[in-house]
Amino acid sequence: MSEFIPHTPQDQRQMLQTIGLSSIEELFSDIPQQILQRYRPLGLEPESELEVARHLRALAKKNANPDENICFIGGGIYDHYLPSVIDYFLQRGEFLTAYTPYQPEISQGTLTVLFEYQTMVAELTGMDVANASLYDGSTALAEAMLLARRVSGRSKFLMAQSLNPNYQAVLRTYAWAADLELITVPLDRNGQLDRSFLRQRLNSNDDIGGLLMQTPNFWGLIEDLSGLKELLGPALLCVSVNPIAAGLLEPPGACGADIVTGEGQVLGNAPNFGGPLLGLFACHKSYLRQLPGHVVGRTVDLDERTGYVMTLQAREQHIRRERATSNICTNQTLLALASTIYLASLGRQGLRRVAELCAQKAHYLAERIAALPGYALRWSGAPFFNEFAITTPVAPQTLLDHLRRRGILGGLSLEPYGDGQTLLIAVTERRSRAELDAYLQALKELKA
Amino acid sequence: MSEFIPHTPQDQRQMLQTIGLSSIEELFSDIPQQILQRYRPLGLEPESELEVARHLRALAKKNANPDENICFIGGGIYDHYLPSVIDYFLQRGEFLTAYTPYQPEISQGTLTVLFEYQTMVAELTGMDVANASLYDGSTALAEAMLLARRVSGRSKFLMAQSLNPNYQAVLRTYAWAADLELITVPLDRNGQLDRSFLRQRLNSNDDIGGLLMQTPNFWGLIEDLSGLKELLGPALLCVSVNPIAAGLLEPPGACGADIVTGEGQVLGNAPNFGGPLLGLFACHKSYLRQLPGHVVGRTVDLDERTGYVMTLQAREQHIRRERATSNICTNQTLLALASTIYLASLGRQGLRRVAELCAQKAHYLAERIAALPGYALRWSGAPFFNEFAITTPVAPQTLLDHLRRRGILGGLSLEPYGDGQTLLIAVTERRSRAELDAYLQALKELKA
Amino acid sequence: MSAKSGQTIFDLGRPGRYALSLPELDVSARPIETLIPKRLLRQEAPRLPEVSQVELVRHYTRLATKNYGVDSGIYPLGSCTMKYNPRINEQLARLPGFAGAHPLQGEALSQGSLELLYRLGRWLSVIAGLDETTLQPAAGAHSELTGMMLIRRYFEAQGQQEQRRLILLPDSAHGTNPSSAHLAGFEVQEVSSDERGMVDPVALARQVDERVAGIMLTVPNTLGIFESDILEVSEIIHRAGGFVYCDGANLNSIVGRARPGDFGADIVHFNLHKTFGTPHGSGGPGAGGIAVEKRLVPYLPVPLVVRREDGQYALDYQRPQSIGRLQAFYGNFAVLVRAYAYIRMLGDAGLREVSGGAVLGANYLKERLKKIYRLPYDRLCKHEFVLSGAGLAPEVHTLDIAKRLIDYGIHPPTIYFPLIVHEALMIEPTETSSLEELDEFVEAMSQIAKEAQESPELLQEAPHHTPVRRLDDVRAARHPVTVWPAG
Amino acid sequence: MSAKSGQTIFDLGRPGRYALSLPELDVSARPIETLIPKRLLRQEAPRLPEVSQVELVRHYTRLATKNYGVDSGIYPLGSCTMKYNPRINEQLARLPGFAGAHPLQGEALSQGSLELLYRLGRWLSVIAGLDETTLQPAAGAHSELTGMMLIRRYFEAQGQQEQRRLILLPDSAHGTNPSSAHLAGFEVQEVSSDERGMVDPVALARQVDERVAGIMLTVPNTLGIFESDILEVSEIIHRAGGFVYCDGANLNSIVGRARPGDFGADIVHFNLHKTFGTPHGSGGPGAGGIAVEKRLVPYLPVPLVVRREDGQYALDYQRPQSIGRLQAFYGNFAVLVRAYAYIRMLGDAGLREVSGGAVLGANYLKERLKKIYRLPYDRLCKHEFVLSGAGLAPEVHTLDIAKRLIDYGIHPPTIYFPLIVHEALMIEPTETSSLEELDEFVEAMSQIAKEAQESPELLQEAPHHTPVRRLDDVRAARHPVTVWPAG
Ligand SMILES: Cc1ncc(COP(=O)(O)O)c(C=O)c1O
Ligand SMILES: Cc1ncc(COP(=O)(O)O)c(C=O)c1O
Repeated sequence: MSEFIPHTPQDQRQMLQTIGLSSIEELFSDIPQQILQRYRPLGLEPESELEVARHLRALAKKNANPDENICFIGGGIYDHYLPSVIDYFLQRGEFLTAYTPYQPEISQGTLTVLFEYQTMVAELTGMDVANASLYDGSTALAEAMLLARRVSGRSKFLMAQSLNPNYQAVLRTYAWAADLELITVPLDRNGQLDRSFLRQRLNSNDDIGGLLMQTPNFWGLIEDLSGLKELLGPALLCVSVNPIAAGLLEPPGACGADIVTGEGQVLGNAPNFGGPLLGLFACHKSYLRQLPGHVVGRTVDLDERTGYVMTLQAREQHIRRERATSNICTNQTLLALASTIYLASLGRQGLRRVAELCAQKAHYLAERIAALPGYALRWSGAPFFNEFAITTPVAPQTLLDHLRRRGILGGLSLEPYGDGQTLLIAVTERRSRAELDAYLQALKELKA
Repeated sequence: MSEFIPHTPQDQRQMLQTIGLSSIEELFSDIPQQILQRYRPLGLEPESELEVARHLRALAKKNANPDENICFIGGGIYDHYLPSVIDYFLQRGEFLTAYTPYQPEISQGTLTVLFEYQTMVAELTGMDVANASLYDGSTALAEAMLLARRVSGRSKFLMAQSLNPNYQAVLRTYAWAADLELITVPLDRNGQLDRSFLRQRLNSNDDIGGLLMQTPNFWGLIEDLSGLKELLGPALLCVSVNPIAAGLLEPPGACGADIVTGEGQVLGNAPNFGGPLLGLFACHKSYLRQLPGHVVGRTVDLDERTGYVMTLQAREQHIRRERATSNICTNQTLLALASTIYLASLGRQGLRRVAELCAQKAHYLAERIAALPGYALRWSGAPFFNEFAITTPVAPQTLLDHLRRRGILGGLSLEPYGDGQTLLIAVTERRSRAELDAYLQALKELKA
Repeated sequence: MSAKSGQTIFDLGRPGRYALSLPELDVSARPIETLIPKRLLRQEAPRLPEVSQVELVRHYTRLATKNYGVDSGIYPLGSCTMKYNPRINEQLARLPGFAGAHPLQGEALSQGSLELLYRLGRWLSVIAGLDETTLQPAAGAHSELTGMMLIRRYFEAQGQQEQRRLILLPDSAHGTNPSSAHLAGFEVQEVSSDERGMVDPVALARQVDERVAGIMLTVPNTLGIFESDILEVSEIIHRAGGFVYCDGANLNSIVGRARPGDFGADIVHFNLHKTFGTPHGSGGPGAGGIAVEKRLVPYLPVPLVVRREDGQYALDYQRPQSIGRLQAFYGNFAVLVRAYAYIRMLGDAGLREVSGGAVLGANYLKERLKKIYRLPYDRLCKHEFVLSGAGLAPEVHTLDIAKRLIDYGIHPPTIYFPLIVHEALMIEPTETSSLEELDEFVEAMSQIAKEAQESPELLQEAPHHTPVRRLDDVRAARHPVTVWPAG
Repeated sequence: MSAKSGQTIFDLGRPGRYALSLPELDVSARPIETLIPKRLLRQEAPRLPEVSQVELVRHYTRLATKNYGVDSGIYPLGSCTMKYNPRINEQLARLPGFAGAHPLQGEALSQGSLELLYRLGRWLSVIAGLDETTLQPAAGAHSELTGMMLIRRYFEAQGQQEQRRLILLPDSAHGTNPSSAHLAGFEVQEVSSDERGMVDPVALARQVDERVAGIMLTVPNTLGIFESDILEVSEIIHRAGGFVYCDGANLNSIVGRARPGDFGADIVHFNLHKTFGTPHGSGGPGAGGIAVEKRLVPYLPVPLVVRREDGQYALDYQRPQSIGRLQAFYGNFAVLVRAYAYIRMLGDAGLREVSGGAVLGANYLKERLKKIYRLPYDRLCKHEFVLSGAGLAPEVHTLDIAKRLIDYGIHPPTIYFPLIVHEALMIEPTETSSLEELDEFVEAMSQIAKEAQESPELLQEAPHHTPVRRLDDVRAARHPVTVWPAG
């Protein structure tokens, strides 16, 4: 009997008696003997909480200790400050251990939060409506592509080369499965979307369902969205954003975007070695009934009191089955809760200030690195937010190893992504001046 | 405006208007100007959560890192495992941020817990009743002395030399303030209470109000309580215990003790550099109306439903003022909650098992250290629980420094307590065989 | 303060308030327009709430108390396995080395994470009775999609992509199954359950031909019944050249005793948030994962976590036949930490107790409740069983029974699923419900059955003591208001 | 599951269940009787609960929801300063380096703790306007006792122990004041408040003679009034050779603006859990501390935290005149960490806002409520003020008003204290109550005043919606049942 299973031997006897059996094993007599006999155990002895805690502590220590390694890595996951109130609520059993709020009368906590979340996502993206979360930023963009296919009926999609390569990989997988064709839009010489290619491709053809792009893009560069929707015509403009940048940048919704997605990890969620993440999804209200995933709506109860429910469920798999707008069921509600509390904590001015701190500090570091002999901004013709690519005088990995010995995780080498001698560096509001200067100092100390 | 104070400038104006004033400063016009003018600030700029967290993290790092320093120190505070469920409840705002439960209808959570706590303390000590907590084990024993004075009317107290020296110091302070005299009962040659001294002192005189002692005593030795009450007669037997040892040892209540106190830190509370702690206090039911501090009792509401209230308040300072049984007001409720959950987690068999693990492991280590050349048990004629004194071939501090370099906090040097070349070592259930063997290995490697 | 019903964080606060202070800029400030061209900048700050920290904490505290979780009481939500989630896992998932790990910090600095993923993958392969596991999928549905893609890619590699277009599905299947198959480009064909609530091998054999890419079977199925002809069923599919996909959402009932690979499954997906006791988080994150047999291994998503000869753990991207990526990184790592810890705590003996306890509790409830409610499929069940709420009284529906349970302080079972049972009540107590709680549940269900006859309005108007009463779903869908303020 | 009212953990579970597994013994097991003589061993295991982890978690979750804390809503409990407690402090106090620190691990390994204690002590000395601070006392009452002991020891050193036997106390004093003075061996003499609610210097001068060791004054006093003659009062006591002890429980209202040392206090105690925003924990732990002027420094408890010439922090035990120890170690360290973080977050500007906000809120409430309730002392107040609940309606008492507030979702004020106000309602909103909340409070109080006349039974039978209704205090005291099961 473990601490998690409250059946004492006497309880078991009593239950078996009621069932009319005499052993637990008989409860499995419906499973063919052959199958049971083939069973092989893991070879694991049960361990107490104390021992498991000791073991996992040791395992966690085999990773870099984040207290001793200052993080300048980005590439889709960023090291922002996590306000203390968030984790308290994530741990509250009423939020942590509940299921999807299918019983609204005893789920008004979650439902209200999701309604707030949808509102915030719509506000940050400049769109009309948002859903209650998807798995991550990459699958959110894939769902945008699928929505665009449903409403446009077209099966060719333009995909920006400046999109995070991991997202590109996910799009390729989903596109293959959905029999869609992806056409890559190359970079222009500023590291941004090549508009002339775009113009050409769109003129030559009217089979394009949409454009899939990102801003700030993979290199941290801010894409200018103006005029894009005009170019696209009926094809859907699908933009993946960094919601922290939304504190500063004009939202895609104001620039004609049809669908805006993004990665919500930055909104109060820990890096967690890359998961769980939070897929943001917002769109024009005309696509409301095409949204993938859960949506919460406001309504009233029998006494006309305001309350919230999951709504428009006819879109979803448990009702529409193979014709559902998406197969998603379990989503990332708890991260949506974190993000809602994060944004409520910062408030109207706070989000702008966080974005400004990121941008100012990133520019401080970028300029000073670029001024070092042998270093240069990889793309100097376009504005960036809090992440930038630097070409380096030595192999990026050498540089990263050098920084690491000084307690600095110096960024992401772009060598594996085909961009040699280039380092991608991200700066958040958590980085103090002293840390930025330590980075610079370390570079100066590196013998070329 | 800080994040903790929700008055916007507009709110302030509105409130001031209602009051009929025009500035916050005018609200302080009742304070003589001279006083206000003398004011000097701290010279502290406000810091954001992020900065304060960074600063405190750095400060905490200047202490030994408990993940890298295996603790064998005892002396009143022990490094037991803290079950994970406890901290979750300590953080629940409903427990964490409530006041003393003076409004029972909205405090049944706390009151029920305290009722459970009192029951558990009474059970572990073998006494009839217990209060709802005192500051710590030392002040609890001081309160026992004061209670004994009240009921005996006598002002001389015997204090065991085997009592924790810090507790002795507290007793001396309280005794001085209360005009009581303390007579020290020396150790016998086994490191225990000297019964012949006791017998003599009690025979020669009938002015003794009580005996103040501890088991396991400061050296970890288990005191034999049998026959003590008979020796004391009307004087009160006051015993301070380690409640973990209560999983194995006959409770003092079964040996005639009148008051049993103890330190509850071991029951699920972190060491916290020595505070907050938890003073346990239990006694014979005839002293119920003499108890210091809060007591919770069971009663019924208007509909005859069971509920709990703070009771017998006529004893307390807010009613009885200078004639109160104690001046205590704020106590250590949250630690009582932790201890209640700790004991409920372990349950009937679990507490015994923890105590056995401690005892077995301590004996394993003690025997093997004592077998090393130059080392010996300081007291070999008396049984111990999970702490033992060892005489060492080198200065204890040298030894501790050596162990520390191997990530071991090796114990407490008794040199400052007047017991040269002696080390006090504590072992809890958290110590693995590997850690015990590392200790032994380190001793072997020490060149004398 | 008692909040108004429906109050959101936007209804609170005043302009200028905030709940979190931020550091001052400690590098020389530059006008923001010199960094980013003005035309790219937001004209006005986004309309976010403006509340002080105390208002924020009180608001979300109030909301928390309006929720019911596993920590609140029994939660017999069929198919969802709402078992108790060990508290220690919350501490472990938050260890700084795990929570603070950046997915791109490199293999050398991620050995702890990788080792955990590797070991958990190995265990799950053993539990599945299969060869290799990927933990990349974020949830059950995502796992299904991954699995379907593997099958499709396999047949592509065999040049059979045009031929193998069909995925078979019992009519009792969970909605994600057809949806996932469809997303991966398959056509879906339903297989009728027979009167035993199972797939009839004889009928199946007639339905199967060379167009079949595979079958998706939930084992035990959503009626809580173990397909006793599973070996024949697998055989039929295999003989036709198709794959057997096992939806492992219900593994809780056989873990430690039987392995899908041993009854013919070629792919099994895990809902780690069900079988392995990780919390559901009000709807997620969960964690998925699929184990596959060796023919499908080459197609698994990249990267795969591997153990090198030298004992180091690594991310293997050299998988040319892979279907690619299913999400940006390696899966819901923090949830996987919890599952890993859970399996370690239980060990083999504990896992066996899990299924033993789950099935014992379900059969106990079934035996007691079938005297009061209609039990359409009366057989030995596994972790759950399905009653019908029909026939208690005229005008009383399963929905009413469910809502009335709330008045008894009990979370309702899953209702109206599976679709093949009229007015279904799908009950899964899990192994963490005590006998006392099971008895209280039976007691409440009996009372409700009585009430249905004596005072049906008690059910029809339930729940009575919740923060809101029954909500108007139709209005919500007809006039959707999905953001604040009302449109 | 809805629990029975009054259910304890002892009412749950079954023999054999447990909520925490323990490691197996990993050293060779020896029969326990060979380690400890059998006669010293317990005959049977203590009767502790036997519950599984899920039962335990559900029980304490249920109990939590029966409590009202600052996180639940406004908590205007006079004298208690129930302000919002910043959440970050919970994380900081739990940093492993702090929470895991053993008090005897030695100075070299405790530099972080010692530095924190040292700095906090320095700040508090400045805030008090005095010379040295000890943080050893565990709470306010413990601080008072420490302060009284210092005075006593001082006079002993002066050879005046027989003469200086008297501590003066206003009749508005908190109960701990007389009790602490008494515990330190003093006699207590009451000083009557005048019609302004203050100490009258003229009357005081007549009362004072060479027997006076000191006066204990709460500033502002428990009516929320700042003693405007405080300088004269201090002068009188000092002239007579006595000490002025300032009960600093109400420092929240002057912090950042006025310092007790500047108005003559020789000793000030802090309730860090009041002024410095550390949580009250349902009744503790709090943290105390006293600042003293230089004559008293030699007598402070051992050890004192000091900063050595070389910048290292140390525990100074070489204090031969010290009163000794007041508790086993150095004070409620984990609470002190919170207070330290709190002061750092606020800084000077924030501390000034604390008192500004606290006094603003209190005066706002006072002005609005005095139109509805009797305000015996109608002056500018500081952080709190005291209404009388008398005279609303016959047979309606302050207790009824308090209980009725609960129905409005509001925690009642302190009642029947200070003793000098008939049917006192002592209201302290603190600076963390928003204007909206203050208005809601006024609204509720007005409604209640109306109800008192129109339907007094609504008050007399309140509260109506709590887990239990009014409880029988008399029965609890007459037939005390303080342990389970009933005696
Ligand atoms: C049988 C079955 N299959 C699949 C799923 C989908 O799993 P998830 O919600 O993790 O996507 C569920 C979950 O409800 C289920 O019960
Ligand atoms: C004025 C006053 N003095 C002293 C105290 C005692 O403080 P503590 O409860 O921390 O012992 C209190 C607390 O209620 C108080 O309000």
